[in-house]
Amino acid sequence: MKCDRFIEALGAKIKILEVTRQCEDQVTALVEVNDLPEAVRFLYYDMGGYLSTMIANDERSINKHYALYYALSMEGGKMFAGDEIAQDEKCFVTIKVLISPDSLTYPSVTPLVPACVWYEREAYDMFGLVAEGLPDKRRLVLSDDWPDNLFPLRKDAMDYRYRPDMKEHYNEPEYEFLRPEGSGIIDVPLGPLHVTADEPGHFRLFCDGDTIVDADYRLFYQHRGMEKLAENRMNYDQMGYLAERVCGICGYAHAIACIEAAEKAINLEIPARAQAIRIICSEIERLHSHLLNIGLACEVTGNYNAFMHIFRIREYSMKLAELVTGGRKTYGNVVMGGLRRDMTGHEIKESLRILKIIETQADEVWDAVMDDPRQMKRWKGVGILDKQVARDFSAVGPNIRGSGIKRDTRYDHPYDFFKQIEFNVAVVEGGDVFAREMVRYMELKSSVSIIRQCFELMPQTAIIIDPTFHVKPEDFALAYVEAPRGENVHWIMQGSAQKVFRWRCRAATYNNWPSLRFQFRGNTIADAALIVCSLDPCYSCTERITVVDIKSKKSKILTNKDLKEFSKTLKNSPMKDLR
Amino acid sequence: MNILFLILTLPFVCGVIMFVMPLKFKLLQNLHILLSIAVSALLLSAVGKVVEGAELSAFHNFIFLDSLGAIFLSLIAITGLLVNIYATTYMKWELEEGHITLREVKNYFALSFIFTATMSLSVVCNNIAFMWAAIEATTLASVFLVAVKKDKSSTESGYKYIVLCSIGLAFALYATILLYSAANGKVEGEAMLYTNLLANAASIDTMALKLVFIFALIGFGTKAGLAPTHTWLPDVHAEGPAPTSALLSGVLLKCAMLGLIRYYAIVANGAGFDFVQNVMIISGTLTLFISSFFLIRQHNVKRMFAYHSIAHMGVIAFGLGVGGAIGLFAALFHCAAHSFTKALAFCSTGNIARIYGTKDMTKMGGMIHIAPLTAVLFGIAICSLVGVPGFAIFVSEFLIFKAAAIDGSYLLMGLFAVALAIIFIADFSHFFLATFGKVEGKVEHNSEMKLGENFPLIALAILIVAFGVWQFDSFTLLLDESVKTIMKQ
Amino acid sequence: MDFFYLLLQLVSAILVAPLFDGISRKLRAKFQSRIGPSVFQTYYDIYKLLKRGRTKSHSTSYIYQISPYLMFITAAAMFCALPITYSTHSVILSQFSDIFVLLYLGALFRFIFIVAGIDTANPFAGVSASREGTIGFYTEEVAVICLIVVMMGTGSSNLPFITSLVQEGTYGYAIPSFSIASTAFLWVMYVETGRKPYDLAEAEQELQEGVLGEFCGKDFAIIDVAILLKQFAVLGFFLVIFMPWRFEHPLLSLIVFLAEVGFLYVMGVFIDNFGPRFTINKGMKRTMLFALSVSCASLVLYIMGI
Amino acid sequence: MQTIYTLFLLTSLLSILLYKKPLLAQKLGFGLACVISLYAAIFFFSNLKETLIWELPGNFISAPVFRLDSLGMLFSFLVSLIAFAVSLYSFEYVKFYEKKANLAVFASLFNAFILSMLLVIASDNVFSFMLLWELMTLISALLILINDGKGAAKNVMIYLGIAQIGAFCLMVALLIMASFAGGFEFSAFDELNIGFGMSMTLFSLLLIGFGSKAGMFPFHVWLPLAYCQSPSNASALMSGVMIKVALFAFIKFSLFLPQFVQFGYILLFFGALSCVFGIIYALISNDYKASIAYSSCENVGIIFLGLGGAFYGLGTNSPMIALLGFIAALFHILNHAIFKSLLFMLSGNVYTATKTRDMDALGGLHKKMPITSIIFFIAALSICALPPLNGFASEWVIYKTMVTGGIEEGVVSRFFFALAIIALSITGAMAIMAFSKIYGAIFLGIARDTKSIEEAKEVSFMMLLPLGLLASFCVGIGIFMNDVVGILSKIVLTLIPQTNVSTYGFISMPIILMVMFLCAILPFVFLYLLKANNKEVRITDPWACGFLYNKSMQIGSNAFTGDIRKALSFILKYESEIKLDGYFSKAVYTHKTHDFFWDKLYEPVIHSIMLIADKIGIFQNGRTNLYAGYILIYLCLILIFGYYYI
Repeated sequence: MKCDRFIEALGAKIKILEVTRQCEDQVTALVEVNDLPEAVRFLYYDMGGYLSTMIANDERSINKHYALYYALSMEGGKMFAGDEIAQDEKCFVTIKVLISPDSLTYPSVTPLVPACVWYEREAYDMFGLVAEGLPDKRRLVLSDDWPDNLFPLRKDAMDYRYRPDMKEHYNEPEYEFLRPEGSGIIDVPLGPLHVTADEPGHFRLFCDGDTIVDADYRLFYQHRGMEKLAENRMNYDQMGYLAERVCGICGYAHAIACIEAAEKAINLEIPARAQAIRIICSEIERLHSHLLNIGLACEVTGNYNAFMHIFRIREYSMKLAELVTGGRKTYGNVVMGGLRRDMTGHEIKESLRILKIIETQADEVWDAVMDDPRQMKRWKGVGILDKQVARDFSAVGPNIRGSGIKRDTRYDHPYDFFKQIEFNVAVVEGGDVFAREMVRYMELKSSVSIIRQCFELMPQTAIIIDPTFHVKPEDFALAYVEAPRGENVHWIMQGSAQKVFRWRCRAATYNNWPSLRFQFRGNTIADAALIVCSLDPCYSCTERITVVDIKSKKSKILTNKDLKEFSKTLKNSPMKDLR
Repeated sequence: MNILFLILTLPFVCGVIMFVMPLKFKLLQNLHILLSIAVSALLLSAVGKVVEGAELSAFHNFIFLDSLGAIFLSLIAITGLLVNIYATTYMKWELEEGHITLREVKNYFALSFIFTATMSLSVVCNNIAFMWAAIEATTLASVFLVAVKKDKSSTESGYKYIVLCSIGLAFALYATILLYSAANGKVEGEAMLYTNLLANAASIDTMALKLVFIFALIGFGTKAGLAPTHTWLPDVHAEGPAPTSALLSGVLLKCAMLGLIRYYAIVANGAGFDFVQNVMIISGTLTLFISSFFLIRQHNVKRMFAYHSIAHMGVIAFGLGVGGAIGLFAALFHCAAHSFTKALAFCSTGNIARIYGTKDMTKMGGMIHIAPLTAVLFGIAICSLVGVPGFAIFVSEFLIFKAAAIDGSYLLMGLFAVALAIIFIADFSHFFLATFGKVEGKVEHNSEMKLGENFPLIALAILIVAFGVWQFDSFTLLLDESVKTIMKQ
Repeated sequence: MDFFYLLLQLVSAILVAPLFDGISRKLRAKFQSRIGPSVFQTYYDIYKLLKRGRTKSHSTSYIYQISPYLMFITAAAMFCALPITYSTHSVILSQFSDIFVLLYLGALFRFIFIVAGIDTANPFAGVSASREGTIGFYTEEVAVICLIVVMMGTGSSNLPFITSLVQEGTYGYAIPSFSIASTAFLWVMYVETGRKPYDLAEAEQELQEGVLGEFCGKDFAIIDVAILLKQFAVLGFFLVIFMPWRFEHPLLSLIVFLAEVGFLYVMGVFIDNFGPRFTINKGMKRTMLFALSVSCASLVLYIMGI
Repeated sequence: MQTIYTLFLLTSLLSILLYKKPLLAQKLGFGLACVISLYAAIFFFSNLKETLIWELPGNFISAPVFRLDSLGMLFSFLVSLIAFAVSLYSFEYVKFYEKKANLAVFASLFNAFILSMLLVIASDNVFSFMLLWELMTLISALLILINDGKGAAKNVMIYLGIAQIGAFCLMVALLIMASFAGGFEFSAFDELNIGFGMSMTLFSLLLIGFGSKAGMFPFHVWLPLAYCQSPSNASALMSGVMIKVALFAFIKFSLFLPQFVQFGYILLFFGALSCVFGIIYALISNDYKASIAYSSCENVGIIFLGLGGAFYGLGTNSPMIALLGFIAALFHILNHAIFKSLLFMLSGNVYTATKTRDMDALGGLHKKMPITSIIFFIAALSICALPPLNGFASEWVIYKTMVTGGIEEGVVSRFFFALAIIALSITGAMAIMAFSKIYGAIFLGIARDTKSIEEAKEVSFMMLLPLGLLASFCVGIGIFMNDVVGILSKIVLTLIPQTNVSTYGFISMPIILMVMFLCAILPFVFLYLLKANNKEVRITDPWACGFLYNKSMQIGSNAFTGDIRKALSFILKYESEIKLDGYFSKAVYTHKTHDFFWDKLYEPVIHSIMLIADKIGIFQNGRTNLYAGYILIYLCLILIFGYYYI
């Protein structure tokens, strides 16, 4: 069976307490707490693993302990040609440890495997689990005014409706940034409200003149408590919709990943047509996402003309999505066992026509951009992600492929219909913004081809199988989808009554953030926004705004429609009926 | 009685008197001052007579006093007196701190008169052999002043002093003999007498004279501290008590220089000025540069001044080398200027050593706050030494530049300027180290000396400044006369 | 009378400038397959700004308060230094209209711009103030090298005098150094207008509106007008030296000049619309080097007496 | 005129005699200095066209004669004028040094310094000139040492070292000139009959000698070090006036030489070098006093450009260019004296209030010291040569000279004049950056290091009065530039007669002002007509992208020049290093720039001298037999060499 080789090798070095198998390519090994760093390091560096996710879990109701799961994707280090595990041996190995609620401490893996840093910081925020020896113990997820001893993901911590009082903004405690030592450095804040950073995140650039000496960041402004929201409350059909709302751009990948995690746990095989359409949707998502990113990469350098034209093309991909799913952006068609909506032949034909348009026009614009030496100068050599850094931090998606590491979940762990589709993994050496945009462009092209293949190979079967299934409590499984930004990993532990016990959703960008600091260094402020943009960080968008009258303290919530209406006509001022 | 005879006997008598005095410091001190004044007054009166135009001679011209000698005699008188006065204060401090016994002090006082006597003798000798002997005698007389303490390093430096100077002076003796043999029969009258030799220099064999001058340069140069035969000088000057160093550097070196100048005069008039000037320029340049490089790394204040003595001997040699009326004038002026300056410099090191208990300048600092007057005096000494205008030494350096400019030897001007610049920078950096900033080491005597104790220093400082800006007609007259004698104009 | 026409020259420029800005915005939108704003949008913007309330940061001092007016005065004075409605005949004004006066008024504008930026204590304002200074360093010498050719060629730094010489044809494009200088000078003047790809100090994409980040309301409106005026002044600077079209009647030459400058301004769209912005270190330096070598070439030609 | 000299001497002596009563001495010393220098200023100004001679009685060496001609009068006037302002300022200012030094000594040195400068200007023979020149150097060195700060001794040492090398150059040059002239009185120096090579050498020696004192590149290295160390009133005098004395002497002596056109080129080249490099270093420095000091180098460069034009004019027999050049140089000398001493005194205000010289620690001082701030603003505008202030006026005349010079036929002259204009324009652009930075970093924004400005408060009226006076000079001279040019041209005509002068083609500052005033009305008219929103301004934090504002977000002096340092790293050898220990530690950022000339010119010399000094020690190892060996070897060598070859 897959995975056994790794378990054996691990067993030769470290005492394994227990091995459980979740599905064909997923195995979990329980080890002693003190062996944890060595076990993870061994699998990561010696056996060629990448850290896919790490899950902290409050299992006191099950085994009176907290548990940590370090899920490693065993695919080879890929640092040089041939440094890769054979295709049929690639799998996921999870190292599990149990932590006693009395001590709440475990040895940190980060000093050995830097990729763990955010996970271990988050484990403290959410569960109060202290990683001994973690070099960076600052708060990661929770806001700075969050009470100190309240760990929201503990099962007994807090009611999900409960939320601590907010502080006034000027009373917020100051976050401690890693300000470099040395004189004459200016702190340039980028965000949370900044013209080019559409996402609310705060980047602190430490600059000497225009040169970035070092950078630090404070993110999670949009933390919405979704994992808490899902626990013990939602059934699996609802989960799909919730997961899709994790992200405004690549929500669909989350939806599939989440549902497939549940399907994996019960070894449910969905119909081929459903598989194909899931792939089509996710590739359409990749299309528009990459177009968006390439456009933005032009825009942040000031090339509005290219930006406008790329967005014009992106409009076609939205139309395509509408044809396939009925929704322009948020498709909402994934359910346990398959899909909700099928396609007609006419829609397929129309889709193929639009695909053609997208392909030709994207080529035209891309050529124009490539021909502009000024644009190339802005992209080349900027924001270089060193190959070793990428390896150490388990970066994903175009970010790591731009650094010359051939890492693509569709290729490493083919899921669904991908087993039947031929495509090339886009890998570009260089690690700079240009390399990442090039990867995106190549993927854009391959997405078009994948969609075409899917339309061709798509069998005429049902799109859903009868979702009568029974989930076993305490079973868990991992699902993975290559979203436009990289691998999305969802981990679900089943609870009783067909509800989720613990849902861990790890979006692609989560693995890309920690190495950003090293991409910033040595570049200029002008490039900072471009570098962030080339990472293609996940946006969490909202389409509601609140109007507040500061005098009367009254407010009114406007929908997108209201707002647009008012902006266009200047009638029905929202200021009239504040409550 | 001939005044020249008195000059030679009185100091000797004074020395004997000091020897037989009882061991009472107060008495010794007052007597020493009194006798010093008497001796100096005598010497100066002799000088006075020369200024008035008298030719003094005794014992059938065996000893004589010309204007050249008068210059040096006045140095012995003035510098010697002030240093001797300072010596009483200095010895008082040494006694108080128990570095020295009263008997040693008495011996010191007595010997200093003998020393004065030998120096006077070397100045007034007309017989060149006898002059050589007198200079050798100064070595012997002064060695006890250096080794007054009788500890190991004192004795060792005394030994080094005798051995090296004697080796050097042996060559001078050879020069003397050579000169005598070359001149004997060719000059009218006694061929041992300087006056005769100078008057008839032209008739002596040129090649012999050249050889004579080279040996004289080595011989008297060793004693005077010209490089590279200067090597004994830093050790000896750094070792003895401050007043001794002041006397050695301020007066004794000049006496040796006088010997060389006398040979310079004879040879120049015999073998031509070009030869002596070239040799002196080589010697002077060498001395200047070697000493200036040595100066850079000297942190011991007394060693620094010792190297300064060498440097200034180099300046004198350079002045002689540039030659011409102005050059010679400058060289002779420099003898006087350096005498006062160096006396002040070494005496101020006495004060400094008392304040800090060390001679290492890196361990000093903040002197301007502890003892402002000493710092100012020290500063004046340094300023004068490095040739800051307004102080005596600048005048002679300026004149050397002037001589070179008029002569058209621009290369020499450049060389001289470079060497002086190095000395300037090396010196001032040391001076600032000691005077300003914070105190680096410990301070033993945290206050200014008494004004009376500083009197000789202030007098020297006033002399330095006065010679730097004012023109003393009688002194200038002496210099002009001497230059005329040498140049035979 | 001179002063009346001078005032007319200034006021008409202020009134017309936003229109050309509007036209160029419209044109730019067309290139980007957008509908774009109305051609009068710039007027609306300024008017709206005048009606807005103001905030200021607590760090600001008197510099913040007076800088909009100082900038306006400087920009206006720069524009006045262009001999459009007057010429060598006007004894008084030709004592004012001098190349160095114009250059140093530009420097004064930059000085105030930088100081005002630092005064707000805003990080973006500070960084872009630094960029503004650096751009000045890059452009100044190119501009001056070009002007040296002109000044030494005509023997004067007096603008009306140079204008009349060039228009009469006594001095002009027949001389190679002059014509080469004109190209480099046009580049510098374009950079000085602060438009893409050289809008570094104002690079709102990365710097949130640059130096002016903290300005608002009527202050901002005045600065907007001042910047428009400065853009017109520097383009005019090129025109009066290298393309003087003067007529006997001051009004006629004013109208022709405004049309000329407006045309040049709108044509800027063909540069600023395409391609990305430069960064201060890379693109700026390279294009500067190119312009510098062009200007140096013209200077060498002059020096060689060709 | 002897009265003035005597009075200064007496004041100086009186102050030192009141050694035990420093406060009284300070009041008397500086008070009297103020009165005397005011009198002196009036005296010299009213006698601007006279020639006065005074012979010092007594039997001094080389009988010193003091002679003041028109040029000397002008410089004496300048010295007295600035001395007046500075002593008025010092009256209060020196109290800050009460603990550091004896104020009696300070007052005495101060008076002696003024006296020495006046006497240098007036001295009329080589010996007394050299004497007073070095005296001036020495007193200024002592004034620097008043501060007695860390490393003061070393910096003063560099100052004295370079000054001494310069002095030797001067001495050599003057003596050679004297030997050709056949007399040591300067009045005998006219019409030296020397060839091209010799006069070139002499000119170079004079340039090195006076240039090193004036802070010309590459002999500038002492200047920022010394001015940073000294008390601000001393810096004001040194930079404001002492530099000018050197320039005066340079003009005076180099006019004695037969004129060649190459002199002009040399001056233009070094002037260009000085002004560009000076301003570069002024720009990148984070110490405001060092910046202002480097800007002195820059301004000396500008003055040399003017002089270069003048000497070119003399060399080619074009009196118009010579006249313009001299006027330009003198005009800039006058202006620089005013605004540079003003800036140094202002920096004194800042330093006494904040006790720091690091601009990265300052900020927001305007709120605490509004008047100082506004005067600083005027001074900064003026030193940046912005219209309508005096700096612009004199730079305009320099430009005028260059343009006039560049018209001439001849590749070389055109090249050098073009070079000069380019250098001047680069300087202008960078001066804008440098001084906007200095002003901004010190006075605007908010305090970067709150501690430093917490206790800052505006200085007393007595200290502001002279500053206000000088600031009004900045404005006044700017506006009445054509009148000043008229006065200066009359003085220059005594140097190079047979020229007629007119200010035809000059700009008119009042008209510039008038136009600006006209423009100033417009915005208010517009605001009124369009009924702008005049509501009260709301006060907020500076915008920090919605994040909590932090004072380290405002740009500091160092970060401000980040780009330019990078762009100029081929000169500055800018090096930066980010050290990081592992992935998660704080970075350590270090960066430094090098003084190009120090590295390339001084360091190797110093290094090799030190190397020789270290190595030479082995010859003196205390072994007597070795020493005896030296004697023998030396004997052999000198015998062989001396006996056979000479």
